[in-house]
Amino acid sequence: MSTLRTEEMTLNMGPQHPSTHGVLRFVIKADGEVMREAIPDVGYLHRSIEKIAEKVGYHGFMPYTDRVDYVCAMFTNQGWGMACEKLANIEVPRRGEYCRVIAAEFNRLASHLLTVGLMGMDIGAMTPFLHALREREMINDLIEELCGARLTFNYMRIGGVAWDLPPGWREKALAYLDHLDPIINEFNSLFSYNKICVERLAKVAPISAEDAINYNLVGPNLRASGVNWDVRKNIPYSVYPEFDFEVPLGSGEWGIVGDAMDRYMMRIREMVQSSRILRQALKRMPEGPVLAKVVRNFKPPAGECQIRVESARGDQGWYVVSDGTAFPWRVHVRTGSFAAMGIIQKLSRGLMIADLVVLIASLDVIAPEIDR
Amino acid sequence: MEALKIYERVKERFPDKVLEVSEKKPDPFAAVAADAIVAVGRLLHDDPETAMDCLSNQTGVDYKDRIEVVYHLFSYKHHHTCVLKVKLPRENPTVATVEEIWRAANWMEREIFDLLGVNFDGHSDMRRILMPEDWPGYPLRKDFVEPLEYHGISTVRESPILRLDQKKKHEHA
Amino acid sequence: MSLLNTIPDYVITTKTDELINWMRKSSLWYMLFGLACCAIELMHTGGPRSDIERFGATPRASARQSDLMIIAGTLTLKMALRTRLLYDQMPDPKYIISMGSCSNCGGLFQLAYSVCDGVDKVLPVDVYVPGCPPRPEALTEGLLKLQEKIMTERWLAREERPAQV
Amino acid sequence: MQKWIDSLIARGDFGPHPSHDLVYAIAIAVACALVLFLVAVPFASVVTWVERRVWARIQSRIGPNRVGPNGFLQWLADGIKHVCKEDVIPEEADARLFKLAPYLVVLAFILPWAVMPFSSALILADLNIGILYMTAITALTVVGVLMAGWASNNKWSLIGGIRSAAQIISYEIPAGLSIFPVVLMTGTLSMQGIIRAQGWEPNHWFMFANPFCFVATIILFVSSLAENNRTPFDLPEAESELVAGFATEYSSMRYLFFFMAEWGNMFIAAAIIATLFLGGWQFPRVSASAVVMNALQFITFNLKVLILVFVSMWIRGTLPRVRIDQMMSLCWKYFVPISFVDLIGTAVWVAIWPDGNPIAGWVMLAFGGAVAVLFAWRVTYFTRLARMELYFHPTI
Repeated sequence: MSTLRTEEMTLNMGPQHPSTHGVLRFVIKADGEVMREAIPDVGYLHRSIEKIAEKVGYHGFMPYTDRVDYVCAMFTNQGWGMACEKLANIEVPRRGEYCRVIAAEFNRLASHLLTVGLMGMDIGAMTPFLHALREREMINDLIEELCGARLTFNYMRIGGVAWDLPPGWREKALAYLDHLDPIINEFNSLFSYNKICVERLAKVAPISAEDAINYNLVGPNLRASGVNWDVRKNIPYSVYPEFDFEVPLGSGEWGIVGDAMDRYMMRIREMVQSSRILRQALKRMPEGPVLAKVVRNFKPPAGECQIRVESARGDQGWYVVSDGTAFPWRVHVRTGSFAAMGIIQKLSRGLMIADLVVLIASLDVIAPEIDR
Repeated sequence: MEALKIYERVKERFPDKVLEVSEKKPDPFAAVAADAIVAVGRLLHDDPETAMDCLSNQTGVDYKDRIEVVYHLFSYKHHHTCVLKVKLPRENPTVATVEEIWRAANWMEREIFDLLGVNFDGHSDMRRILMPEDWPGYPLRKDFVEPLEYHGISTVRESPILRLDQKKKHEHA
Repeated sequence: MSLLNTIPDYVITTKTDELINWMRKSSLWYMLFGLACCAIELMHTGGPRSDIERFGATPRASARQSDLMIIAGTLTLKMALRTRLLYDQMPDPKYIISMGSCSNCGGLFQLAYSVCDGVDKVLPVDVYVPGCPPRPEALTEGLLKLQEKIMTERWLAREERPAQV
Repeated sequence: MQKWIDSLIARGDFGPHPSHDLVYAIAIAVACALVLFLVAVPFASVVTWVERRVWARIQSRIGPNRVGPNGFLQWLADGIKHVCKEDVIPEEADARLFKLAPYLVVLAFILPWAVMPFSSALILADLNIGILYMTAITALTVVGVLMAGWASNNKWSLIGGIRSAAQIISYEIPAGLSIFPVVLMTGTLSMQGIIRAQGWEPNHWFMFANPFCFVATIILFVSSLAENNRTPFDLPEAESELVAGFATEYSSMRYLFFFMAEWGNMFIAAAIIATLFLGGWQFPRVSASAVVMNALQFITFNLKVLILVFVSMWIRGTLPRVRIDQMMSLCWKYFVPISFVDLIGTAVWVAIWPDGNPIAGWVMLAFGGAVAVLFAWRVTYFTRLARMELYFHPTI
């Protein structure tokens, strides 16, 4: 009698696949529904932004930073601005810092809305995704009024921001926040606390705190594993120390600390905190200029520095080497998604194919941030 | 702990391996001999005083005469940071991998290999990560010349404003 | 039969063509093919405010069931080869909308070493939508332009595409 | 109808000496084709339009509204477009099976219309094994789907096909077991017989006949969602996991068949539930005219079915998808044992009250009404919380 033989099935997921956010590719070794391993293959959106920085100069690079992470471009703007300011020792006016914080936190709301919506889409519920898009549209309106673009803002400049808030914008923003808070509750009752959603997300791919640190996970993914670390609190930058907000941590109330549900809930809770920061910032707005005097031909002294910004995808590191000329010698962005992709291969062992989708969505990876 | 104190600790332990400590603002760094980076990393990682449990950033810089690999270390326990550098020759740069100490190094080293051509000894999976496997050269090196076509797709475009194609062709000539 | 013979040929073919074209243009299913920044605007175009499904355009995940490929974002050289493969998988008649400056001509990334400057180097493009990224309204306008283009086609008198080797 | 054909033959419309059997066969074929093209296909297709509109509304969008009034002809546009498309058969695919699979799926969607009891007279064939025939034929889908998945020679299709096979076969069991209580109570398998055993008043529906039937209704409804690959059980074509599941490689007409069968099956599943538990076409006798009565019955039946279809659309717009192991455990650990208990419970009930218990009808109806009121209150509570204006004016 011939013996039955089984063999591994190698699946190719992507680069065009509905649940790989952007263009990622996974080579999946599967045994039926259960995966042996999923090997990520990135680079399909490598746009050589770091090389371009060496060609276009400091001011000219600002629009490119938008494209490093198009979902929350304000933070990449801010990171680049802060890195240049640190190199050249420029002080940003206080109103400029407030404008930065307000724009960035609105962008964080928009980014997290997209993340939680995409999570819904990936596990098969289109409605939460479209509701999240509906809310995003209104944030886009506000940001468009602020800086003229919906997605790639180019709002910040080295030494501050390009424009002050338009007249009447503050009231509109506060009104939107009043509108958003119940919407988050609605979103929770539609999707987050849905029995099927909890069953799908809880206990999937937990990451221990040691692993999270060792693999250099950052931001919400790290905090979901219970590590209390937020750049805004721990290495304070901008005017964040003036605001009263909490850093939500993964509690594992639905399963294990650091599972997909914790990572997902982290985004929801951060939206609430962002809304809190925004209310305070909008109310306490000081008067004054928004942009420091920076020469057009910006030449920081030779040197190098690293800046860390708490973006929506976590701690974003900007490493800039200047040689004293008008062009940076080397720019490197260390992004949250890049690190998060590194851990997928380890976590994927023993998961089901449907869980891989959840894992990718819960780590909130964005293709341009990985590839740059 | 201040970054400079950390470098002193390292220097106490490996006096001949720390080549240079730069106190330049804003970020001071220490240059370490290429053969000692794993030992230094292990020391900083295991020492409870420093406890550098996270490799927050690893990247390479091409300085035309040398290639530097930069390690940004960070400790979640003590909330302090330090910068190590390894200077390598431009011809066939090779350094030992720190993947065993910090798993995060796996991907970052692949990226450095891909874009700058630094070889990491003992790396478990040394493949190109961002560029296609058949890409010629290392793009982030300063002397990298872009190929004129890739699999039959021309990489130049007639641009009325920039005349980039001309510039590129000029570079090739 | 005799009744049909009394009507000139072109009346039948034009009217049938018009009907078929009208049906075809009203059901342009587009492939989910977001590459970069424009993908977010592509999602917004399908979203509540500028609901592109009003024109019968629904997203499909599989290339086999889609009529329209919206190239939304920067096409890198690594991806260009895959895109050509995907395009070949789509059944005729198929259309391409190039969305955003990057896929029109390389846009901001003309300086880059790894970017294919314009999707028209790889694939035939029907409609170019400028913008970086184009607003949802602009993409909707692009779709309407494509619909106009489809209306001018003569489906019955079309030439069969030779099989690709 | 036979008389009419006979008169036509006598008039000599089919030639001087036609074979009667041949004429009958042709007449039946024509009648079937008419039913197919005038009832089945439009029903399935219009349901796709309804689904897209309802779904869009749930998502605060507008939905297709350009082809015809309110986009009503969208289904026609989709259909004609698919017919115009190139028919791709992948080189690596098993061409014969690849071509055969859609026909099997369509067969499984068309044959049940033969026993569809639209009204007391409008039924093609009142088979005495109607409900058995219905369940047997609808299970044919799995063969087609599995065949499609296998023949495509695409791993995503294969996973989709296998998932579908596992899912449909598993959920056949609770679905079948939930049908038996009704059969026990009526003692017939005929569709019309089952409907005639019920009354038009809700308390005479089998859903409220006893507590076991109430549970059986719910199990049958959920199982039918699973059998038709509807959310939350749409694993075989899970868009975000398997691209398009078993239909990934299908294009043009062949894909249209799958597409149509999916929505058609939804109608059929709802019709089964309406027949078994919701009184079918039963309508109070308000007129002596058979035509009027039949028309009213037709409307009643379709209304009941469409309400069920709407509920399944609503569910699709609300719930995420379950994972395969959760789906299997729901079936084998909960539905199968519960439906066995239902069956035994009904048997005991019938043994105690062979003619049914009139009080139980009222009690169960009150209970069902209470559940519905509670549900409606919760829904309105959350809609008030969620600000209705966002849904009625999605383009703020």
